[in-house]
Amino acid sequence: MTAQLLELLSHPLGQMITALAAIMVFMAVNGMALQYAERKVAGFIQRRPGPYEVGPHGLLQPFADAGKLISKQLVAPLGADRLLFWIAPLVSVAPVVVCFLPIPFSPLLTGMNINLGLLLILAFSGLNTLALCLAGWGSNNKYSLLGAARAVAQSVAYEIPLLLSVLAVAFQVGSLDLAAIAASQTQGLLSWNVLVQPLAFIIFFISGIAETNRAPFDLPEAESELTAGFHTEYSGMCFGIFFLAEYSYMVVVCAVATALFLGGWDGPVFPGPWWFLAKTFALIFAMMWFRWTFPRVRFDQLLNICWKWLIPLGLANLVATAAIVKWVQ
Amino acid sequence: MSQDVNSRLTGDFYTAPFGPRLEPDGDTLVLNMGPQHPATHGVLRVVVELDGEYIRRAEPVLGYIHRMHEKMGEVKTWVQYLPNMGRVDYLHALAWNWAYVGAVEKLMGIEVPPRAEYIRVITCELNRINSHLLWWGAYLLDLGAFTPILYAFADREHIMDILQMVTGSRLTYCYYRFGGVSGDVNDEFIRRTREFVADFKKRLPMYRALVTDNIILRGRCEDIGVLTPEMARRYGATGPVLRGSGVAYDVRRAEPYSIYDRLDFDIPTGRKGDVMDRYEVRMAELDQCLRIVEQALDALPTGAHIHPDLPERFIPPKGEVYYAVEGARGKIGVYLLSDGGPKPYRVKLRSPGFSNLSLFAELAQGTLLADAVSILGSLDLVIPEIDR
Amino acid sequence: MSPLVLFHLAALLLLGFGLYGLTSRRSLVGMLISVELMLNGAGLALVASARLTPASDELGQLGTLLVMGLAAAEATLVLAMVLVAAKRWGTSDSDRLSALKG
Amino acid sequence: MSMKRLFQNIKGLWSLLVGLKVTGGELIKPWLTVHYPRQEVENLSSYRGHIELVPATDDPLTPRCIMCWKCVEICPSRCISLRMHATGEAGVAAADDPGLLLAPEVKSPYSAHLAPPPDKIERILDSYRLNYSLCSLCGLCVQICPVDAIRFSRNAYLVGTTRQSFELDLLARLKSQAASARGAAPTQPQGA
Amino acid sequence: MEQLAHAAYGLYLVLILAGAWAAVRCRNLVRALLGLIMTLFGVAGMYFLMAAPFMALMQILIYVGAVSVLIFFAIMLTRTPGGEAGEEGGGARPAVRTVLALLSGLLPAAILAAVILTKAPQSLPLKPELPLGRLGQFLTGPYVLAFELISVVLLAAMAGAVVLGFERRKSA
Repeated sequence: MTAQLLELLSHPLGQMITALAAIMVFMAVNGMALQYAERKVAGFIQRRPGPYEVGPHGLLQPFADAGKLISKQLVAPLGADRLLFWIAPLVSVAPVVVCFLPIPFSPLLTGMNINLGLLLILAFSGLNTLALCLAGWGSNNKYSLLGAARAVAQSVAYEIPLLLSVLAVAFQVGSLDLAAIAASQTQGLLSWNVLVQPLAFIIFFISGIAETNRAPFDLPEAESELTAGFHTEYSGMCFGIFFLAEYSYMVVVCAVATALFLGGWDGPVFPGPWWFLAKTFALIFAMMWFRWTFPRVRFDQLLNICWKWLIPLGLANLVATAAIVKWVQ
Repeated sequence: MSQDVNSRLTGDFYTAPFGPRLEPDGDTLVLNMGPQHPATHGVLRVVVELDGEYIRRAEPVLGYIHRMHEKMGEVKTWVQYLPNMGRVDYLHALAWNWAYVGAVEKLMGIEVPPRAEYIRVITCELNRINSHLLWWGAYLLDLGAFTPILYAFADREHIMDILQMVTGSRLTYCYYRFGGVSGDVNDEFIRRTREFVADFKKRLPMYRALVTDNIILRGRCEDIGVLTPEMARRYGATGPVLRGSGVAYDVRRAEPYSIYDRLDFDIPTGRKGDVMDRYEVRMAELDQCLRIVEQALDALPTGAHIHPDLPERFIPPKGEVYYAVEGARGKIGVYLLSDGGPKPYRVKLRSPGFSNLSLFAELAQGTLLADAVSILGSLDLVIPEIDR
Repeated sequence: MSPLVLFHLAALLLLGFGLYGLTSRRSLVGMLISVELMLNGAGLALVASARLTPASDELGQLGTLLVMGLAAAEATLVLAMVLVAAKRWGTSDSDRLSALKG
Repeated sequence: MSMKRLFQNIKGLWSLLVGLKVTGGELIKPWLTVHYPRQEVENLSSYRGHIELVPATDDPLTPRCIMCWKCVEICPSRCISLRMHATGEAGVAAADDPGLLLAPEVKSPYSAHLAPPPDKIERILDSYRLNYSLCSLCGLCVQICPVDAIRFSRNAYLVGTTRQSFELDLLARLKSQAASARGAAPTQPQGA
Repeated sequence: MEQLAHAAYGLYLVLILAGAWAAVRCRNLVRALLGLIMTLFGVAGMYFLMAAPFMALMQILIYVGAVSVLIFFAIMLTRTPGGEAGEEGGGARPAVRTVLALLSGLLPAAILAAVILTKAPQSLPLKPELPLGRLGQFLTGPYVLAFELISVVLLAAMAGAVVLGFERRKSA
């Protein structure tokens, strides 16, 4: 029985299904943990305790929030396109699950061994834009529509520098397989790509923040301009799903950055997956730190940063990398 | 969709100015910012017509928290109207206190003891710091920075504690009385105020490092919402909004009241008149407030805190009076008309926010939505004060 | 049926739907959607032929890639044209845009 | 020109790092907030809550109030209401003329025009109620009281779920305060 | 395994059918776009089935990530003043039009289907997955001209779109 089960699990399809289930659990836990962490970081930066009352040090606060979100009534506004309105949260959360598949937590611990892992993540993370569009359009709300328009322009623009920086690393390693790229940086700190490709790392991280709509690039949900942007009209768990998707994308971006630039599972003493998680969460902490420090940029400035700085720099970096790779060969 | 909106708006008096031009040409979007909106700090409604993200027209709509303060003045006795003043502008309540008290004192010819004058200056300037700090935090909140407002509140807390010691309240003060102030200050107050001044001087560089020098903030503020001195005059703008445009008009200097002519302080002005200049003027005013408080504390005379023999009932003679003070938002004017009865015949309050807000429609034209939020924030509006 | 036929039939379905949409749709954007359907059918047929017949695998996949690139370019251009049309005549309805005017 | 722009941009990036340093520094500093159920703020000594009656120096159970009605009159929001009666022969006789019931020692707008009563009338305060939901805490009543019979309470933690819970019976409050003071420290005369 | 592949094919075919149906029939253009996206996913799935994962991922990356978003923009920006947003204008479609359209779609498809069903070449077993490097070598080797042409076309399209867009703003 167990042998059969093991065999089933070791089958690629079985492995994938197991991985998908595990990823969903991970996403849920992660969403709650990150939400708690974000509040605590915000609290400490603002010299207050953050959530404190529910459970010891407010540890149960995420559960209380989840309970609240689940029990709230789901309301679709009058005149909304019901189909699009309800489908949008699903469209936003479903691709993230796939995005987790090729992330190598260790040489063995990965959802799916695919040699195009990087491409897979890039392809499916683009779907988030679509979800925001549908949400914005389906809500029959002007704020939502403006938020959606901003979201599209922003993510389409920032996808380019993101791709450029990723490509530079892919050129250097000669693979689109995240595990292979991570494995190429396991010869100690100096082999990490963050030291080899610092510019690409910076570009990737900035674009990643923009792609996940985090402050200071959180224009699609700029609350002082558009109240809540594309999710103005969402209540209850539908909002919760958007929220979950946003935090999961954060993890994906940071995990990819870890695999690409920070040596993946490389690290002494502790087993690889812990190092991978530690690096990922360190990057997430940096994102939170940014959020609670900086004002929001304006829309044209956002695009200027992308077109005038990130894309030229990314291109230059890419060309230089290609030249050096060719020369070394 | 747009037609639908049109038919829904036609019944609305306030959208009438949008009138025939409200006809959509397929490109514009009429958007209501407010009355419940995170950027309007209170119940202000701004009807904006958007072309993409650009604002074609913006029309502020007032009256959502009109409480008839002026009319209330006509049904209350002269003394009873005092607590209303703290509620007109809850952020700089003491300036409004002062404006009304000063007007009645002028009308009745009541002399204020010097100690009371100094106490008024100290408390009023502390209150001004308080108001500017809240503006600072709220403005940055508008721009998407969440943390500064809590740092500002940490400092505000000290001021509120200090003011609570003498006034007993923390926000809507009713402290000044005809002929003085309601309670004397003690040594503890003076000690803590000096402490605060020293502490706050150390905090200001942190503010600068965290926010003022931040390139994102500068990008959001510089060359945005440029207000020419001519336009500021045309709309009757006062306070930091006017001074940001380079006009060094401050009631404390132009029509000195109380003991301000004896104090040494500068009037910071801007050059370009953009949002950044208004920001810098307010930040520079924090320094000046500290200077004034220090000087006043040094020179605080002894004596009574309130005129010793005041009449039992305040019945001013027939006549009219206008008295203006400098509030955190600009010139606060109180006009009183007395018919010799126990109640004012007419009370007119000139609130600086009203004039400053009226600028917005013209300033916001042609800007991005995000810039309009920035401009709206830079005017430092307190909606209850505008509606009165 | 052989896999090749199956894939080709799917591609044909797309072609049929695309043609139907192209003729029945009235708005320019709707027509664009139909064109994309047909392009997809073409890509599917190309890749299927390349993978399942002796034809060059690389060539088929490259061809499809180029079609995708072209589709992106075409979508950009059509978007701009639709915008101009909508701006100038206030409609993106192909029936009402049929008149030739300068 | 472009070099200058570049330099400016680098300086701008530096400013972002400085901002991060500031918030990072604050991150590791202790909290500033006071945790209410576990801690309480310390500045309540200067807090001015709703008004309360001051007891007479000799008897903690009777208020110092002389029932001159000045506080009732000056209150801008009319939140104070007062009821009293007079005892003694003169008091009963004066019951028909409310003006006589007012304190003669102080000039009040109600009593100013009246001649002082022929005999000293003993006035007894029946109730002194404050509708706290109307009060604007201006302190005019405390200031005008000729005998300092009203003061601000330190009751900062007043909460209620109904409108009635803010209609305070200050006389009852005075009595309960006296009782609790006696219960807590019998030797201590009722103080602040 | 064979059955699994057939089941997957069926699933993708259903996706394609349903999506294409929605794409050509839905009056609401955003829903039609949603149908198109379903179809795109179905086609991507078929690429996966043919062991061409690179094509599948490029399909999602380019079509779903870029082209459909562009179309969404087109829908959003061409809201006509009179009609409901994103709806096809005009009243009911005339029956003649529908029949003609049906004919124009069915006829070529039917002819080609007949050809395929009768004259289909032998289907070979699936070739091994094409390594990505080979594609790249082909693109920069024998087909470099096509590659460059595509980039020129893309550039021209972008420039054209920008020019057209600018004209729009001027007239506004």
